Amino acid sequence: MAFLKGKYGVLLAIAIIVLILPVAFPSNYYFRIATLVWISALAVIGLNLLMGYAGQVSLGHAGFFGMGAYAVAVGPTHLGIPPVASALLGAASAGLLAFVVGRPILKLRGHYLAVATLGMGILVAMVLNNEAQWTGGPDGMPVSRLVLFGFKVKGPVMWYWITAGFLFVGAWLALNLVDSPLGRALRALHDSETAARVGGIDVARHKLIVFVISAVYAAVAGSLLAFFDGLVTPNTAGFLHSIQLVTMVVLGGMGSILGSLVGAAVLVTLPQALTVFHDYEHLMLGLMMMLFMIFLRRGIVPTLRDRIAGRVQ
Amino acid sequence: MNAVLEVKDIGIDFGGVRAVDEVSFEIRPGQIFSIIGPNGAGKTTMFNLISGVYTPSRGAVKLAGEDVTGLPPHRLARLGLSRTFQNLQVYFRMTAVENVMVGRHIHEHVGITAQLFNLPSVRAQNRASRQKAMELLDFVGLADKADEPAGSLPYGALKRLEIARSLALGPKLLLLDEPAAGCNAVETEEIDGLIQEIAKSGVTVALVEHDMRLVMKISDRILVLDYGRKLIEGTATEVRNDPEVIAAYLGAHGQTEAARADH
Amino acid sequence: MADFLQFAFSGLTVGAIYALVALGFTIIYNASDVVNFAQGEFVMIGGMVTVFAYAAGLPLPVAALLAVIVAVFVGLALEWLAIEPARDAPPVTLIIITIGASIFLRGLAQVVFDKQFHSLPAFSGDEPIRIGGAALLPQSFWVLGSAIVIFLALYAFFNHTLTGKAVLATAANRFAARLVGINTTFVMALSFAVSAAIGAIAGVLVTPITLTSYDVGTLLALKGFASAMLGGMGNPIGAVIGGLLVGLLEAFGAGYINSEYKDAIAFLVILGVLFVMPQGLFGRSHTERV
Amino acid sequence: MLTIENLTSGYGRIEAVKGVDIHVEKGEIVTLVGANGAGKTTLLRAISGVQPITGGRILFEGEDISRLKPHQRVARAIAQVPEGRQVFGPLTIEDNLRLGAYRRNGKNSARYLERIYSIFPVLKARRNSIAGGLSGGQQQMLAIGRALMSGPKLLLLDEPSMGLAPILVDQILEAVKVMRAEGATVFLVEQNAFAALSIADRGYVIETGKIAFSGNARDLLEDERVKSAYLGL
Amino acid sequence: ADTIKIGSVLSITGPASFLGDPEDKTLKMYVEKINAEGGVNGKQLELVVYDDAGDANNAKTFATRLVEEDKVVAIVGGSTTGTTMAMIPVFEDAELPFISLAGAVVIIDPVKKWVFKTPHTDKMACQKIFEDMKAKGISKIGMISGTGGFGKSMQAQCKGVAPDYGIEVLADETYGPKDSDMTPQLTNIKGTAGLQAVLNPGFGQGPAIVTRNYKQLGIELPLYQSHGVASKSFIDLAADAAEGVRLPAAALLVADKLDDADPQKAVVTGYKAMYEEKSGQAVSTFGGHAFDGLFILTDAMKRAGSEEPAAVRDEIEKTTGFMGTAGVVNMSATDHLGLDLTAFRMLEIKGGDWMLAK
Ligand SMILES: Nc1ncnc2c1ncn2[C@@H]1O[C@H](COP(=O)(O)OP(=O)(O)OP(=O)(O)O)[C@@H](O)[C@H]1O
Ligand SMILES: Nc1ncnc2c1ncn2[C@@H]1O[C@H](COP(=O)(O)OP(=O)(O)OP(=O)(O)O)[C@@H](O)[C@H]1O
Ligand SMILES: [Mg+2]
Ligand SMILES: [Mg+2]
Repeated sequence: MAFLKGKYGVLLAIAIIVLILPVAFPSNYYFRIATLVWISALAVIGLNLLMGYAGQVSLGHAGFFGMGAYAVAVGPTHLGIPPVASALLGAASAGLLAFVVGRPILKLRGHYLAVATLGMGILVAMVLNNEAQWTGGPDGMPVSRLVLFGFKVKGPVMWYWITAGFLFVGAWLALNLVDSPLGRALRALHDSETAARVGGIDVARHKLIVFVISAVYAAVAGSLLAFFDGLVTPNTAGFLHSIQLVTMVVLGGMGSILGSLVGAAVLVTLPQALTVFHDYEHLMLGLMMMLFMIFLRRGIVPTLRDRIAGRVQ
Repeated sequence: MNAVLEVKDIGIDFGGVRAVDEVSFEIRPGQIFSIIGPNGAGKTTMFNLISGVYTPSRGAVKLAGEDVTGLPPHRLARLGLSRTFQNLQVYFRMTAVENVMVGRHIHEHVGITAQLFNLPSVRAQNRASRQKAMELLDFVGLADKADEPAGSLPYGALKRLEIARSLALGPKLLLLDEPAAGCNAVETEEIDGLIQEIAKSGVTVALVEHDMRLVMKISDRILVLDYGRKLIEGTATEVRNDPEVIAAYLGAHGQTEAARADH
Repeated sequence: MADFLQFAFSGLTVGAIYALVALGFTIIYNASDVVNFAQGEFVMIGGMVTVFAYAAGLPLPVAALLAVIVAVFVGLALEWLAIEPARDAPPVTLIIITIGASIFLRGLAQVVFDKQFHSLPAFSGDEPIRIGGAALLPQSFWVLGSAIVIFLALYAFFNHTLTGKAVLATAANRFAARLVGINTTFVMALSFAVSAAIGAIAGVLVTPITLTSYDVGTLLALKGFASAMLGGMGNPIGAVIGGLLVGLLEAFGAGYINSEYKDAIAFLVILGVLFVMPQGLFGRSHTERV
Repeated sequence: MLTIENLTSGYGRIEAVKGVDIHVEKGEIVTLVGANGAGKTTLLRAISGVQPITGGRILFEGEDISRLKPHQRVARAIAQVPEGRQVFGPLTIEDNLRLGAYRRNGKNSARYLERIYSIFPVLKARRNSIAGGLSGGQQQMLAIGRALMSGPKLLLLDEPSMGLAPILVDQILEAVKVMRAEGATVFLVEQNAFAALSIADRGYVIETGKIAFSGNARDLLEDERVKSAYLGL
Repeated sequence: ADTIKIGSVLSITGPASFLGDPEDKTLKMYVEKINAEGGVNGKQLELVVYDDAGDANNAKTFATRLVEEDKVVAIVGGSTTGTTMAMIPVFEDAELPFISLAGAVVIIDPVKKWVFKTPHTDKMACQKIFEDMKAKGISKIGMISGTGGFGKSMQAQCKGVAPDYGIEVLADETYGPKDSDMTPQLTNIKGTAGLQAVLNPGFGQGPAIVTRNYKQLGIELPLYQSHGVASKSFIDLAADAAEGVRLPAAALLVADKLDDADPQKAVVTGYKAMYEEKSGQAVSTFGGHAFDGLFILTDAMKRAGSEEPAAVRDEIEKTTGFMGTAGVVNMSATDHLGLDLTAFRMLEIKGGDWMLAK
């Protein structure tokens, strides 16, 4: 397991998982679930850069996710912008929003930051819900199928590979970042903003950079989901989705890129597995979440990794 | 020659407390300049004012002749100011060597895109930072702990880690806030050696410390603060024989300690 | 003028509900730095248990008391079974545990009770009181009054009792709290019990106005949390003022500006306030010496 | 009064305390000397019950307290001034002190408060300000005051002089002697080994988690090993 | 196979649970009943139900699961328009008949080969209400709509058809689906000069609170609710304030008050009795939609003599004269709903019960 510590170990692990899984997949349904995992994981990796590394919470990340999703719905339908360009625009506008609100918001700490980001997310969701002539309102709107080079991108298998590719690249970029001067600066300001400042780090700027990066991750994931699902609804931008993303980060492990994948996988697949409990489904989901966190309190990947390495705390 | 640091009539209040009150002094290049004084006299606050952690409500700070009053700390760092903290500000979740690598921040000139794609320039940079950090860890005697999480190091080691990190910045002026706290006499002597070596390498050092043996032994000049004001400034001998300083600060214990500095 | 009064009444009614929920947050937060996302579920338990006990024939006050007892029991169970075993975990982990607990409790409620909406008779009738051309329901006074009473009790507890200080000390520095002999396990249990009780009382009081169902908790928790942060987390007075303010903002926003975006208006004001006062209206600014 | 038998404790795989035997008689001042990372803090924490032990026993007044919760140990009148001060930052100074008397439910707080205020007048002047704003040394005074508020039978001091002005070091050591005179037993960890051994009855020297040697304080002051390794003479 | 697998994805929990919950209960109890009576075409029915909690993405995943894993032959489900729209492409690709239980007209307009639905559309509800208003000489109204999918869609539909009936919407307010006080919006409506009636499209607890606030403010104008409140719990929740409220709904709500000669009477009383006995809860028209969907499907299977999807689909499209809880269903290649306005009855609440409005 030691190899999982290194950057290339993590990438290798992801690659192996992505390549091996389809062998065991009996149907498209499994491809769909896996695709949803990859998409969530991509957003979660971005959020993890913000939360796990820089130590800044965001309870509004679904807002950025929603912007990415709606961009590929609204762009081609209402504005005549090609889908891929719309996705890029979505990512850019999420990044821009993060950039604009980031400065004032990121001055806040802890729970105050949480409530401010929460508010920001809710504002986005509210616009998507209310401006029905653009967004289709609460029932959402359809997204036309992605056509690349005259070729229709369709079906879970194809999306499995596309989203896996994005996940892999996303993880690679994130791992690079963590291991770079910027990443070290982020981890440093997480532990002591004062020391970071005195050490020459422009804390406000660094927080802003990672906030923008994480927003872009979320928006790209949102666009992928919208393409894949063929529709968008305001739920993707909603508060509950934000909470879900945060839960994935913590469940998998703050500050662990592999953890982001694991957290997403657990939270996407668990409800599918729990359908056997019928009426007790939600009860079981809550229970499982609690059990995971009680027994793997620093998140699945970091805790297990340390257990295996024989370290405590 | 120009003063490395010039503090003029500086002051700040917290609620009703005048933590620092109209204090002025200068530090000349290459000096070891100590600030001593009773608890709560304003020593740490003085460091906070100089390093931009607090903004002074009165007065001015000049660094190498340039007015830097009110500049944020990260700008001051680029002007060659570095410091350690009385209340440890270690990056506990990072390893010892990473802590010191963060200290190299201002010397790491690679763009975000390069970092995202881990271009060769970034890899070279990482290697360089790591090498420099290792040298510094070795300098403070922590080379064998390089890859341990900082959170698991004992108190004394953390103090030295902070020194290594602050040196990584390549400062012209280094502020050390109680570097020997929590160290026994022998360990303090090691710190003493470190500081002298740092000074010898051309870094100007400002020191806050309650270990009189250390202070009296290595200081070129000493500033005594009391209730935020300047009590006296002078050489070790002047200071330790000043009756006011003895009454307010040294006491019997301080006098014996100071006397031991002569050995 | 009558319109203005009516908006104000609406705001105070809704605001008092938020204030009650926000007050519930304060205690657990003060003991542990944890935002208990299951706080809304305590409100739900308060309402639902009362509804079902009342329907089963218990007199309303007895049903309400039973609801509070059930909620306290649930609060204690949550603390003992889920928080205590993970007490050394980082706060985010504990927060996720409370999110899990909230999903669990909602799931439990949907099997134990049902998925319908329920109401309770208002304590002092439904006849609106008319003031200056505006109408206010008597139940609103119950909610408002209770928020004030609970606020006073909490204020006294945190400011004038050693146990109250012990709660604050536990959150400030758990390690030191144990060293001075505070039984932090007890403090945590106490804080969950009291929070649950406050939540349940809120649930009983607001059900005649807002109705209740197995999933009312989420939104109340969200608004209560926002209110608490606006007021300054951990401060009872902040909780009350924050709650009333959010309620009033929503009402005036809906009345004068745009009902579709009334929540947005409230959040915009919260954001605005936080930009100017990063610790909320009554929060203590945090000092960390370096 | 305090007997520690073959105590081991650590952090995961790292053993910081490796089979330590110590005994402290009633009314004694016993000091523990050791280098950075020798395990002093770990040992003190284990006595207070805030650090899990992996082996051995701790007896207090004949009772095995190894399995007791920290608050139960405080209830038996064991108080500690922890390393790094650990004051309650957001609370006022007076609240910090009152919480020191938590074990006694705050009884006679006024009398104890006056006593502490007379030792540390700054604390009185700042009684209603937030502890987090105090200077390092002031916080150290507060931590000492807080421990004294409980009226301890056994006082565990982890580097009480750290960050204190020299004149206060005298005072603290003086106060320790007064405490002893009033019936308290003191177990003192101090980097300022010279000062500590000067007021102590006996001393232990700990090296990488093990007691290297022990003895009469006066003898230790003369011991060459102690002189060269800890006193820097 | 010796069983016929029918799939369903419903919003059993979440904001639309009071749709999904009775639908779920209804499907389960009738599948059991059908099986006890010998099944369909000699085969037992097997029902697979998933809860999408009101989320479209979940719905799509479960739809895929029904197709790929459970290999169902037909689907009755989709509690909300959003979830239904998410599932349609999946079932269209798989070529399986899908009978939706959601309201909006977009589901079947334009007609999609494999998609049907049982509830009246929100547009029809608007038309029915406006017919009633027109008859009473009302031409200026205020609207207060929920911002959930149901309210929002109906708000748009009503504003679209209002001119057809010469009706002007002078005040247009909204409230969030979980709001607990609507007096500010109603105060504005109250203050709008010239209104003759107020219409409240929405479902869940919102309309109950609107109704209570309406009374609290002492507004005297007639209040129209939508078919979204067509369950007894609305009357319980709104209590006295519900008195006099008018709404369009299926005959199910007034089952026992129907004329004995009414051809719908047998069906609706039967369903009502069965539902209320088995679930212990008051009947709603929402569960009725599931009932209709299930029987339209099984009837089609019987007529086709097989459960082969294509054959069943063709037969569903040929459904004529089917008597359901919502009314008589006559489907065709151009109409995958098959209900007309006569299926709606105008009801009024009197003495704490539904009455057929005069
Ligand atoms: N952020 C702050 N908030 C409130 N008071 C402060 C703050 N910073 C400093 N003070 C006050 O200013 C005075 C000087 O504090 P400072 O930390 O500079 O003392 P010091 O000389 O470093 O003392 P020590 O030797 O104990 O470290 C103290 O009374 C302290 O309480
Ligand atoms: N949280 C921790 N995790 C892992 N190891 C730790 C931790 N805390 C302390 N240690 C290790 O335990 C050993 C003993 O540490 P301890 O703090 O008890 O030493 P000490 O004698 O008090 O040192 P100092 O004089 O520096 O305070 C050290 O080797 C240290 O690295
Ligand atoms: Mg200081
Ligand atoms: Mg120590």
